[in-house]
Amino acid sequence: MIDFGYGLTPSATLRIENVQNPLFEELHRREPDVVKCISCGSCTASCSAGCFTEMSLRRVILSLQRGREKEILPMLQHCMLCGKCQLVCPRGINTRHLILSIGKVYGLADQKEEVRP
Amino acid sequence: MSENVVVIGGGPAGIEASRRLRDLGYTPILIEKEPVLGGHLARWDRLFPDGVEAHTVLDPMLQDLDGIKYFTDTTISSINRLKDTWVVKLSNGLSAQVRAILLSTGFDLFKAEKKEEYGYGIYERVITNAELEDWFKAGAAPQFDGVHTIGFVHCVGSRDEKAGNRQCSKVCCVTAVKQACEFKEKYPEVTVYCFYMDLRMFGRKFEDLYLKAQKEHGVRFVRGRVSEVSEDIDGHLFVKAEDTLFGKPLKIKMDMLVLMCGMAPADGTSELARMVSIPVGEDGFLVPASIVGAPCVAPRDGIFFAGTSTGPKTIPETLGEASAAALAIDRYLKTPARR
Amino acid sequence: MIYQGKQKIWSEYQKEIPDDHWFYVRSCIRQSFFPASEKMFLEILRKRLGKDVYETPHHTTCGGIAYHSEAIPQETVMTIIARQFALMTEAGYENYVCSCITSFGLYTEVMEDWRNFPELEAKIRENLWKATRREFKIPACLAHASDLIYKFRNAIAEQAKFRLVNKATGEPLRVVEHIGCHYAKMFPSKGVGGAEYPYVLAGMVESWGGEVIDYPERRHCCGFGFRQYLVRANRGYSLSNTHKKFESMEPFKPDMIITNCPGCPYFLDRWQYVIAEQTGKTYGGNGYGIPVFTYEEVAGLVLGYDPWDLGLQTHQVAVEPLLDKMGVPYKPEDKYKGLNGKQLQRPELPMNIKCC
Amino acid sequence: MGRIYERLAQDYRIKEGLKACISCGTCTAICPAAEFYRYNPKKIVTIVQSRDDNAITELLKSDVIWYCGECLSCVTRCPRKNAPGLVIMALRALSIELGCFVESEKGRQMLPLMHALQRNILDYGYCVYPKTFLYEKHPEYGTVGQWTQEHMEDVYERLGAHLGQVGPGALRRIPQESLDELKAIFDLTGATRWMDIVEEKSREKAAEMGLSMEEYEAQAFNQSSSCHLNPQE
Amino acid sequence: MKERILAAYDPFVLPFVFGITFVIGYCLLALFKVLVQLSPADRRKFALSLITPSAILKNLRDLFCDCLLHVKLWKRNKVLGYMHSSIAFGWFMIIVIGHIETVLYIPERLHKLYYPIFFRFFMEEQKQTLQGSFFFFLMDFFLLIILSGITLAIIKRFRSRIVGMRRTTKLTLTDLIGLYSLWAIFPLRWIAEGFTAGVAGGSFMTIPINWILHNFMSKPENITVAWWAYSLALGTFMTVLPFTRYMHIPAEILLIPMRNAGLPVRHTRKGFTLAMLYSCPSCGVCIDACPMGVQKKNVQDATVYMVRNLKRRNQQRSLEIAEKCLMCGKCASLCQVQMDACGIRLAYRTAQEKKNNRLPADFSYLNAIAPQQVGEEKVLYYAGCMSSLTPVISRSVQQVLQAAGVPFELMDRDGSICCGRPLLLAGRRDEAQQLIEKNRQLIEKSGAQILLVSCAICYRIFKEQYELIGVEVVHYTEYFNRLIAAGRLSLKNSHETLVYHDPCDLGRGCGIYDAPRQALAAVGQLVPALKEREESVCCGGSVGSLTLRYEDREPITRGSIENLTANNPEQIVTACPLCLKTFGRFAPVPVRDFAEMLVLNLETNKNDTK
Repeated sequence: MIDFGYGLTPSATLRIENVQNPLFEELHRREPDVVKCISCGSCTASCSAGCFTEMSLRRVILSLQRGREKEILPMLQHCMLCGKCQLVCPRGINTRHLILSIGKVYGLADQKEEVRP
Repeated sequence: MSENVVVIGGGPAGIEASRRLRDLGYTPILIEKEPVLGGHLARWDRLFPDGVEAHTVLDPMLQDLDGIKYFTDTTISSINRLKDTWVVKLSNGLSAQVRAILLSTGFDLFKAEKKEEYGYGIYERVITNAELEDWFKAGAAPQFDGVHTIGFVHCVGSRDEKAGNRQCSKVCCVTAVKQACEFKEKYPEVTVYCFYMDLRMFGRKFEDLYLKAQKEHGVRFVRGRVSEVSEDIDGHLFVKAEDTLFGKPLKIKMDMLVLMCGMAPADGTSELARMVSIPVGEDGFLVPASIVGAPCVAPRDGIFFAGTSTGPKTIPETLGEASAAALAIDRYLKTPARR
Repeated sequence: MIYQGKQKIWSEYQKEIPDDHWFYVRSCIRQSFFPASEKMFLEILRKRLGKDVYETPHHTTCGGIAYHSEAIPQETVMTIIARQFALMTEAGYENYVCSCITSFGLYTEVMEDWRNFPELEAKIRENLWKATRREFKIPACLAHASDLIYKFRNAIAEQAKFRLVNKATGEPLRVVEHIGCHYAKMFPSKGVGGAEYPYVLAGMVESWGGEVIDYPERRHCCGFGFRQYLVRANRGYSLSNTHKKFESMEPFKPDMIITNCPGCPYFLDRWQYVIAEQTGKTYGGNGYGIPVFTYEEVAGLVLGYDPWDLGLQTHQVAVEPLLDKMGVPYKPEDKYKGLNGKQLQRPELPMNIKCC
Repeated sequence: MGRIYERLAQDYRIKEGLKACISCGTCTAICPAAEFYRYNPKKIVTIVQSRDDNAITELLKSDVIWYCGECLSCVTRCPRKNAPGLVIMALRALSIELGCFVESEKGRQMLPLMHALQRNILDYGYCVYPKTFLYEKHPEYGTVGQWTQEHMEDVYERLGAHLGQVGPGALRRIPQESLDELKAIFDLTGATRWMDIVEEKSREKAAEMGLSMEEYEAQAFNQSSSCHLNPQE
Repeated sequence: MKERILAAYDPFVLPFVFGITFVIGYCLLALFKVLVQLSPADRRKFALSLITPSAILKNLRDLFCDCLLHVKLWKRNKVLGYMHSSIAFGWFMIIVIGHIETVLYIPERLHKLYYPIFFRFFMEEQKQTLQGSFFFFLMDFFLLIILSGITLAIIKRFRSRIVGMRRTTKLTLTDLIGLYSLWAIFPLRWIAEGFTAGVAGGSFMTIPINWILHNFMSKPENITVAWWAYSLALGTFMTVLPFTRYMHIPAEILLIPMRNAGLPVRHTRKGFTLAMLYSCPSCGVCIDACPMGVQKKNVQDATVYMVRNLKRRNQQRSLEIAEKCLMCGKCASLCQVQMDACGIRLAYRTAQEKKNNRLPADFSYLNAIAPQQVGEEKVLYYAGCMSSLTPVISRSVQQVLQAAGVPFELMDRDGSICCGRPLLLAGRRDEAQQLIEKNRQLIEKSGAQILLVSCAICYRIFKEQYELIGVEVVHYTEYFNRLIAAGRLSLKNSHETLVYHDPCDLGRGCGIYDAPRQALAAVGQLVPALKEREESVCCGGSVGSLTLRYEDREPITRGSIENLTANNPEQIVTACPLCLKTFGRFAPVPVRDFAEMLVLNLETNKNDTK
């Protein structure tokens, strides 16, 4: 086998038409308002954690819709649940509960019991 | 005998203005190049934002044409200035000498085939918003089997310098959302995408329609202009856009794609403008004396505008402007001692 | 697919191409990898069609590859191009035909820039004068070599010995056409058929009896990407783009690929080999892969030239299955012969892709 | 408006390629690099359009400006007649002028590229030349390529090329006075200066990285870290 | 007749004996369960309190005031208070007097459980007992008191508004059985004693009955029927008691000392919580107290129903109720048994969080934030994250500090680390702890001695959880009031009418009611709200509720504003960024922050006034 020194690289293109997204469907069942998001970014702009990190709830919601949770969930772990996003959301989404629900739907079962620091 | 006024263009603006002029005591001469009156409204099935049937708006207007002389299938051969009057020669051989002409020439739907990359006229499953209205009106199911995913492409021929239409056509966003909702109402199982750049939901109840599309119908909105459409071996479409909010390219296989063709200046408008020596804007629409203060008045004596001949408008705006234009004509004709 | 729709677009993008008297410049890549194609171009125009095509030994690269790899500044590339134009002017020609698509795109762009910014043109004229004491006129017509073959496609068809037809079934061959990105994507009006549905190769294929197939990733770049290929570390990009195209065209079962770009035939050919070596996958259904040709090679085959004189032996993907399909006779024993019939040692056989 | 942006705006490719972007994403949608790199041309145009010198300087030092393949497919689709590809080219040129390119892995590839391409042009009059296109550096040249290289004279002669010969024809030897003209153009129009910048900055960077120039060049040519690529699905 | 006196037994006592045995047995078991479920530390704490003299005294006082006299209810509504204390205290007295009589006259019968209860049945009026006519009178007197209470209870059942309650609890079947048997006990006792009054003697209540129905009553078989009925009513009531709201009668006896011992709620339904659940009298005061009650659908989420669902182990509903609550604490502050409604809900949320799948928090990014060096001469001001949405607060606070010449430093100029209370309220105790640790570190290392806080939410958690060493946490209402008192702020009185809204976390949470009012009195004329201080109505914006939707918060806010504007104030003043933001949306008059109000009335040029 020849060592070419390179190979096929993964594609970034989102393919969403036939992709089953049962996790998001479950989230939608729990949080019907999640589809009301208009990606205005108010949440991101006011985010307490966003002041120190890349945290953006808008992006989290979109990424979950696109089935790209892996890349985005670490971001959500920065959330301090302060609730400012809820105050600024023009669509009145209960963002705090949404964040908690995302944890319930996407969280890992083995992380149920939190490890004390 | 009452004074004649020539109204060119028998769409909602022309009909409404003619009725108002008649009410004010004039005899409108309404010229329409198509075989029937009503313009694009006659073709449409339902209207945003509340889904009222288009004919319920148009029919009462068409049933109230007494006192209006109208000619369908008729075009303008020439218009000439004679002292303070205009001599209008029609293609049917008739001519009229009037002091005031109303140009309500409307718009043409943007010719979707000009956006070559969308493949309208090449890929069978790419249709236009107007064709979708035809289907809705006929009550017919989509002509293709197995439509599971359908996309609406906003801004086709709008906000597009390359397509020669830089302006926003104003009504396509809400039309797309309206059609998406209607489609979901008829076929709830179909996944519907809307590809938009901005959702310009400027009117009353428009935002409600958007919310309804999101919440009740689960229409999926993707912020990104469609870049390219291609056809698979089985005739299905691949739509490429960037999911700009996500920041990654997106490729979706579609069973049908609806192009939201915007409003382009009507064919022949510039020719009419030349006949009466009024300017045409860079965008091809007619230019009023003041776009804010006098939107129905041309910068030339005796020429008036109503409706989309001066730029994209909604139906209520058009009807409102038609009434305003009739009043402006009335005032013009009643003001003595013009130069 | 509604064919009439495409015809309508084609009719809107027709290009004025003068009949005769051309100043010809070569391509860095094509002369290195497909020298026989350039030879065939001159052969067809000069010998078959009796046209005047002039080539001077003094002409050079346009610098496009270096420019697009940022190895030389824009001003340098413009001055080199000015020098090329000066050679044309000095030779008394005003129709400029280039063998390379990158050159074609670059010439078009440079001429456009000069038109938009006359001060830039003045500066380049000054540069050229300072460096070489030459002066130039801007060509009256700029064409790519494929434009000329397109223009004379029917004349070629008239002299054809073979057609792009499956000899056994009489069915037209299914041909994928691949247009170089810089041909019309920047300036759709400069290409025959425009940017979205270019007709330059499709016209040749139709004239010569084949059937053009349109697959979803037709418009996608082959992935050359200049530095993305030239630097080994980046070649995954180049490979992946070609892979994407082949995956997309595979269901259409193409018999062959025709290209008008210097790099594309090389990449579409060699990346099939690499994909096969790395993943075991071959396209075309017979284990050989889908043969890739330049338009001159296809013209040469149609006109009945010996495949080995056309350089088809330097393709990694074997062309013999297609030659058999077309009914083109060839001598397998001549394939790897050198000068004067000298038999050279045969190349090694690759692992996963079949060769003859 | 900052000084870096002003300097960038002098570039004719910015004048041609950046009118006013509306972030519609048609460019990214079909961009080959956006698919196979962590790359989004729209974002780059947005940064340039912001005229923020700090952000632009970041760009000049980053890997992202080196991902584009310059296929210019983006130009076709832009509804505002912009050309993101040209904007990238202007950024790259400025990155070289300012010596920022050595700060990124992809930027450091300038050294092998510059060597290969400038030398080819000045020695042979062409960007690519069979004698410098070696199978060892191009294993995808394939078994046929290897064969071609081994039998270069025979193969090219049979295919009608005039490898290294006088007079017109493929791969001919370009007359020396023509090569001299190219050299004069290089000296006058900045290509030689670019070579000097790239060599000097690369030497500095190599020293900083504790590499010899040869090691540095080989590393730039061969090595690619995974941070450029998208995550595997 | 003689026989019954001699035998001192009749079968009719059996229902009562069964009932009393059952209820005592059940209560002992429950007591055992509660004690076992306590954590060892809590158990020790509790035991210790039971032998501490001061605690004993307090326990006795509380038991007497709360269980028998229902002092709190008296304060709330006299009719309601009378109704409860008449029944409780009256009954208690009847039992006590019954026992006194037994002790006095027939001490040898005291061991019979039923004897003091059915004393009149087993007693013949004799000389000796005639001396007890005083007791006869007392017995009838308390019976009268009880009967008046029962009458009120019956009226209340159908017209609750006369006792000041809009809504009452929907009773369960067992509750109804308990209720009707309770109602029946005393009229039956009256009749039963009336029957025997001829023999056993009686007073002003029982003698007339005996008199009126003389003929009918003289028949011995009728006598037994009446006493059977009385015993049955008693027996029924006692038997169903553990399963009804009347369990609160015995449970409170345990709850009061436990509460006085300072035990915390640690579990959703075990130990101290269980004692609390048993103690809920289902009176329904919490229903009207709940700000969510403005919407009828929320009535079922009141604390009384949470208790009921917890008792029934209805997980689904318990969770819904626990998550919906605004945690304003109003129901708890009005509760007769001081049910820690928020504590139980929080315990529920915490327990639930541990059961859920979850994304563990990652606050490692906070490590990069270094403490500011402030020094002890400066006040460290923490605006809190919510204040970035209400910049008027931090700006005003700084203006006031400047006006008073107080040197200060802003702790969170470059972004706030949340105080942790929202996380805590979401049941994420450990994650909240991480934020608490970080903030504590930043505060303590700053060197400041005073931490000034303008957010009521932050203030509460700083007070309750932070345990800051060497740093005084002070809310700006307190601090500015001090500055005013010390004459460091010169303010003018605008004489505008103001209403002050007590933020839940500041008022009920930290007991600060007077400082803001005193300060505001200096700048305007305070008018009362309909309900204020402990009974102030939550603004509806609370981060306490996890599930309440935006649409459902609006009516709460409007309700709260209605409460505030009852006396037509010209401005509403509050001292919490969340209240400010929430009221701002719907209030018909300007809503001002406390500090803003001071700034608006700062005497800008002192020379003018002199």
